[in-house]
Amino acid sequence: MSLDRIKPHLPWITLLVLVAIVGGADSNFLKPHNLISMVADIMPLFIMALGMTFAIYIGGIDLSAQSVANMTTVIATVALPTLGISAAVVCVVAGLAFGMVSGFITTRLLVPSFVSTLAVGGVAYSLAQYLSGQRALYMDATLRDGSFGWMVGKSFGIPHEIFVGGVLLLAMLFLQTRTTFGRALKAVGAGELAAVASGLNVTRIKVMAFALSGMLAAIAGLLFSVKLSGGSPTLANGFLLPAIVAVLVGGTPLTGGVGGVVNTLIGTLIVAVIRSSMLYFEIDATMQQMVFGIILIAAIAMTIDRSKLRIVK
Amino acid sequence: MNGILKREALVKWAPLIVLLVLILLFTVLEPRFFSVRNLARIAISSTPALMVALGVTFIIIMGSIDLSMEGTVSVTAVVFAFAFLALGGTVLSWAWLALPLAILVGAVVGFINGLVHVKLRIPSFMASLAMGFVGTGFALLLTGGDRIRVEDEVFRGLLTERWLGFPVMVYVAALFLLIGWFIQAKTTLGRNFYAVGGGEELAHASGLNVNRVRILGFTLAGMFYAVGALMAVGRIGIAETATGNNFMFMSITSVVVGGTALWGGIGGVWNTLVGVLIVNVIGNGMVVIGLPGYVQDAVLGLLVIVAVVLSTDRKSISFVK
Amino acid sequence: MSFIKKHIEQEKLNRRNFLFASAAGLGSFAAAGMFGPGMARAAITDPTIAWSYRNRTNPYWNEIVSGGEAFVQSLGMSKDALTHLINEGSSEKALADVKALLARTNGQLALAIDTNDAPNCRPVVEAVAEAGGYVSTIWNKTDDLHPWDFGDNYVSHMTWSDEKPAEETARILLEAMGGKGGVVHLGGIASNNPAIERLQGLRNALVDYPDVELLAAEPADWDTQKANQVMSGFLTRFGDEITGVHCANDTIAYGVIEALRAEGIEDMPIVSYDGNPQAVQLVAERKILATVFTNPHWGGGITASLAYHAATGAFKPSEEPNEHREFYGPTIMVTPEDAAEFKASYLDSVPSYDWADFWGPTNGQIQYK
Amino acid sequence: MYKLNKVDKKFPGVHALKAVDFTIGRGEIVGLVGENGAGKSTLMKVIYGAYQPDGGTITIDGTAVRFANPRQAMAHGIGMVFQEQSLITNLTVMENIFLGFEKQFVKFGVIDWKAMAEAARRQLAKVKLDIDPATVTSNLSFAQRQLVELAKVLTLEERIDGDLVILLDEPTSVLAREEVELLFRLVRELTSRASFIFVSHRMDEVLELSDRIYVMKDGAVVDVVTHDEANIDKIQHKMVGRDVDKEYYREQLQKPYDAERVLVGFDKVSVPGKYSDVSFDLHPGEVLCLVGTEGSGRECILRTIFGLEKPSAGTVRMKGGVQTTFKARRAVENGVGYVPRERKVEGIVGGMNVYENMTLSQMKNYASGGILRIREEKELARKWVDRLAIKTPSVFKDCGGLSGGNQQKVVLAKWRSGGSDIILLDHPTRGLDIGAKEDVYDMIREMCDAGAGIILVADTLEEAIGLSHTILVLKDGEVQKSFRGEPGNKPSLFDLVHYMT
Repeated sequence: MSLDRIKPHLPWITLLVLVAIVGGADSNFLKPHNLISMVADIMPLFIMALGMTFAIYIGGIDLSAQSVANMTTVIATVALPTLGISAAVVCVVAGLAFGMVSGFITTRLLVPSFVSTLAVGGVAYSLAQYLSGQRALYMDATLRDGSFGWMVGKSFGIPHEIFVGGVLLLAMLFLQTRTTFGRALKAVGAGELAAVASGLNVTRIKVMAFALSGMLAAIAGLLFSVKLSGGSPTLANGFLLPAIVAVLVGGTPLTGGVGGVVNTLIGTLIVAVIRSSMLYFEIDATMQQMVFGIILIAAIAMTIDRSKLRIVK
Repeated sequence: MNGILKREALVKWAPLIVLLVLILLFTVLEPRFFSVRNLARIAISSTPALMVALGVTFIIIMGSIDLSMEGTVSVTAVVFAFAFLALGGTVLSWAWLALPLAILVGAVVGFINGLVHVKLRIPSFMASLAMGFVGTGFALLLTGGDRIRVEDEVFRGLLTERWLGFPVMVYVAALFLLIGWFIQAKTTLGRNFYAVGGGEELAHASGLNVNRVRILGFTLAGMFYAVGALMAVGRIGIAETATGNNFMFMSITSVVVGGTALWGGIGGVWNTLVGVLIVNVIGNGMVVIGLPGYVQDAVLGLLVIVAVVLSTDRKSISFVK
Repeated sequence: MSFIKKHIEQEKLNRRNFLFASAAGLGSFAAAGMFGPGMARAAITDPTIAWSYRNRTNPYWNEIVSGGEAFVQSLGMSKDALTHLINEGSSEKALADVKALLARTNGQLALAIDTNDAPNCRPVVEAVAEAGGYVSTIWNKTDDLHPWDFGDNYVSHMTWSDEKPAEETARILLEAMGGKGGVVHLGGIASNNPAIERLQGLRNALVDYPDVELLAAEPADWDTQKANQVMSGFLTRFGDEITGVHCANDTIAYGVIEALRAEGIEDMPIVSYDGNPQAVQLVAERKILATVFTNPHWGGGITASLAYHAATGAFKPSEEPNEHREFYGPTIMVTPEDAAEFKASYLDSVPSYDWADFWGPTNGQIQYK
Repeated sequence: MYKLNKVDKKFPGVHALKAVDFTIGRGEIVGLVGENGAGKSTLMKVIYGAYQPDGGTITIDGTAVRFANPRQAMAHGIGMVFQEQSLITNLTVMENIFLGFEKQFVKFGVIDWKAMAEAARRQLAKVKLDIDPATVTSNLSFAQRQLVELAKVLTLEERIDGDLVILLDEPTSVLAREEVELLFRLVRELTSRASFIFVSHRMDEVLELSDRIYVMKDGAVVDVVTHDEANIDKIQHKMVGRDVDKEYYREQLQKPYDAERVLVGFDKVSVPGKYSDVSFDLHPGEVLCLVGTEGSGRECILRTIFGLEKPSAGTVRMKGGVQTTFKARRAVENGVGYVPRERKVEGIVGGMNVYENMTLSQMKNYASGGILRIREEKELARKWVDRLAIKTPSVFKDCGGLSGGNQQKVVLAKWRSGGSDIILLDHPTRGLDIGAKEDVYDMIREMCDAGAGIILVADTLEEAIGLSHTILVLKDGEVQKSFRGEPGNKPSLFDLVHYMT
């Protein structure tokens, strides 16, 4: 009984335990400056994971997120000189559109999201290569600071990325818990048939979930592009698997309907801490990936609430 | 009833029709596409992918998923190469033992993968994803990042020796395809995969040891990944940590394109053969007709969607995730 | 003149330069000492030395790492003292790892890095500078970013001008083809700078060979298996029209050779780039006609050395001329004639370099177009 | 021969079985009845080895046994025929029959399909089913599947020496009357080879078939009656612990409907392959019952009204307006509420709490600009929890954890609170115990009084007759006959069955 009560809290307990372990090994890790900087750096990944949460929450997955982010780094960089801050709008709209296409293909054409998003990601990647002329581009520093400086500055010692991520988290949390859309999303994730039988437009809700995922992937790409002051069709490579891992470790399983955006925040931070721990424990370079995998298994074994999984597939 | 039969037949053959249409399309655009030499090229690039895809087919039939193939392929390739060189470096010496050893290693990795999934009760997506990291990491640990060359002429005969215009590896792959079909159609284990995929709880209630079937499934998949690894090494002559790269998305895409359903219970090895060929025909065809590199990802994506749409039995599914 | 002779000539020249350099370095050290510690955190007595690179699966990076380790050993430390940051092709991870390391070391860091993607260079450099560490970069950097804009902390940037050497290998290839026929190019990851330059080198050479047609250029992502598949496609598309192959690096060439081997084609002229041991062996066997050695071992060592010596205050980067802060690395062409000689002197026994000779083998200041 | 002595089973917080004694003799058919939660299913799971008892003993012919899993129970001749659809539909009939016991047909690792087909044919002959054993199960009718289930359990005959005990869990729930009779005939014949434990909510069937009947309440056996002394009222009294209303179907509350207004009008509506030329009118206050076998088109008509199925011909009117777009959302806006048969997967969303479920169909009434007014939702939920006496600790309770009857009440509350006045009830009392059924019947009458029209697909014919004003009998997608059903002038069972088959 008491274990049941602990279960929902396991993700953040895991996070605290990990922080304590790394902090215990090297107190430098616990310096506020370091923790803040770590959180700020993980924000683009977090924002992508935030979007991924919605796709996974309805029992799907969005493998196009990384390519969409790649594409928006290019769009942001290419569009900045002519459009200024409106480049952001173009990025967000593009992400939204790609997400909607994924959603449409998944729901209407009945292609599993694993394949449909991978395919749509291919289109985004091609577009990124075409727009960039297949090379890495950089932003003019003054133009960047003029339009997007607010994204990457610092106030009260806190990098603005954290505010960007925080605002998005709050917005998505609000969306998830307080709006009809969030409620519908939960219904679709936990009981799709019942949602249909309640007259919900399940197709539209799913398309919107994928659209949100695409939009947040685009914002992740935009933020990363601004942070790095440039764009390239491969800039966001390496985001996809950590983003998925972050969602899963946070306790949103692929079966849908369980977990949510706060879990994803915790999951992302767990990923960040595990990654840093490699440095703090001076894990040999050739061993890091294996150790990461093993810790990951342990973390997932800890954090998933199996009582919500009917059968484990 | 007749109508239903027709529809079922159409859906059943749809992937093959898609494949034929694609071949026709590329042949019209570039007649050289349809030459024995090019078909052999497609076959060569398909063989490692086919072996990996066969392995994951069994897992997908069970309604699970396996994302560990990249790690498993790398580990088995590297272990094989080390053992092969240590034992003499040519198939004609004791080094041939490295071949069964590689398959054994694949089985062990798959077995561990299955154990983690079943015993720790972690959904296969997550368990195998993490095990994939462990596998790649282990391969890296073994090689320290070096590539190991396997130069043995006899082993490389897989690629260089040709019968009827096709290299030996294609025939070896065909043999393993038949083994896969045999397991699927003629053995209890193979049928049990379908039972688990069709209704796990029901299968359990019928007295089936579902956990055992699952673990065996992952073990079997690991063995096929190992064969895929051997093919990959045979094709390039190099074993390295990166040998497993790109197998994950491609093999699962191939399986789905072939008409095996991700929710389990439907499909099989022939579907996977067709799926792998579709993906490789598209890949080869795009280069052959001279499509610029930067649009190839988009075209591949669009064609894959078309292929899946055409080969999905839309009446039989209530919803797709 | 064989390249070895050329190289020895160059080394002599360099030794002379080095004397100047070390004199200047000592001078600045003394000067810094005079102004006291308040002026800048010029001297870190025992910085953590780190290399951040893409992965361990590519022989190029393994050579880089071996150089870094050799440098660390030259300081009398075990080679484990070198901290490895592997970004796995993720710019995000590269940056996050650097920041984590800066936090752990309190900025007492001498970092050598390839930032994976050019735009990632700026935030890395800014982070290191802010924390008071020292960084030297190679390969990826956007054109608007310069070491001299960061005082001492951004020590140096080294890249390799690939256009010229790639043009030279292309000429060897085109000559071998008899100045006619068709050539295909298999490139690196499309947006990578070296990939672009190496293709440009081929194009430059082709101007002088009007009878050779560039049949196609496709990215093969520096990847053996991808190259293998792309080459298979080319063989179908062009068949016997292909009389030569220009590869953007050695790992691509391996895939190409195997694709040709599968077809029973053993005598196709091929050139590549990077000068990996295996490729050099193939050059000796005339399976590859030329590759370009960029001496990653030296590059890996010297980049770490630059960062380290700047950190310890052995020299003051801001007092060095621009050509000592942004420069081209060495390139050595390896052809069948000198492959054996090259292999003996560079690969079979790795030369022990003078890691304080920062700029000796370099090739002048980076020029922007 | 098979005996449970003082078997006890406890779960955290629940004492599921309290010192249960249970015996079954050779060739006997034992009925097992009780309300939901009385412990029937726990008892069955103990019998076939899915649960292990905490106390007491199980003996077979006097020897104590203990089953770690269903497979061990099977080895002792205990088999289970599951409630509906427990065959794996993508496998062939023979594979299903021998699932888990393929070994006998395996030679050198190869399955001998011919031998298996032969053996399967022998099993199918036992249940008098003449189908190709290589048929894929999804192509069978529900009745056929039920027989295959039975054939599957009967394989125990060959496998073990001793006697068989076969549990039948609600085997009739998806069967039409004549199929039920066929099944019963078969079971009686098979008593020469096996004993049966028969579990059903359909009291009349239990009485008809069983030699003895165990009545359970609150985890204990409260009575054992023989076939001859059995009497529905008495058993129900024992089960519920009180007298059951004589007027079970609340016929005295049935009032004439308002024939002036039409809520739903079907005029020669057809959905290809499902039903054709169906016409009827549904009026406020009317209960219109669709009667027919599985596949007669009943469900599809409900789906059409709810907008999930688009007819190819005919006109559908709702409250006077001709419907052109068929979307569930549109139907809900028109006041249609759908109470589906698969309550657990279609009715409620497990994992969502009571108020979330209640407002699921009408969120826009509790939201401004897409933002939910959660406080009002909770108020609504509390009101309806009181009104329908839903047993739940709070409105925050996960609906997946409520009992079947309470889940059904939540579903009904969802539609009623949203003002729906065209209520589609698909087997609304399936799997509910008597008390909960009575609540549902009360609610149906109450909704009629409030002016709602109800289209009902009933669980039993008795229920259909008892509740409805109008009965449409369907067969193969066509309306065979329409009956009026004023209280005191209801059609008989025979009348309906006559047109159904």
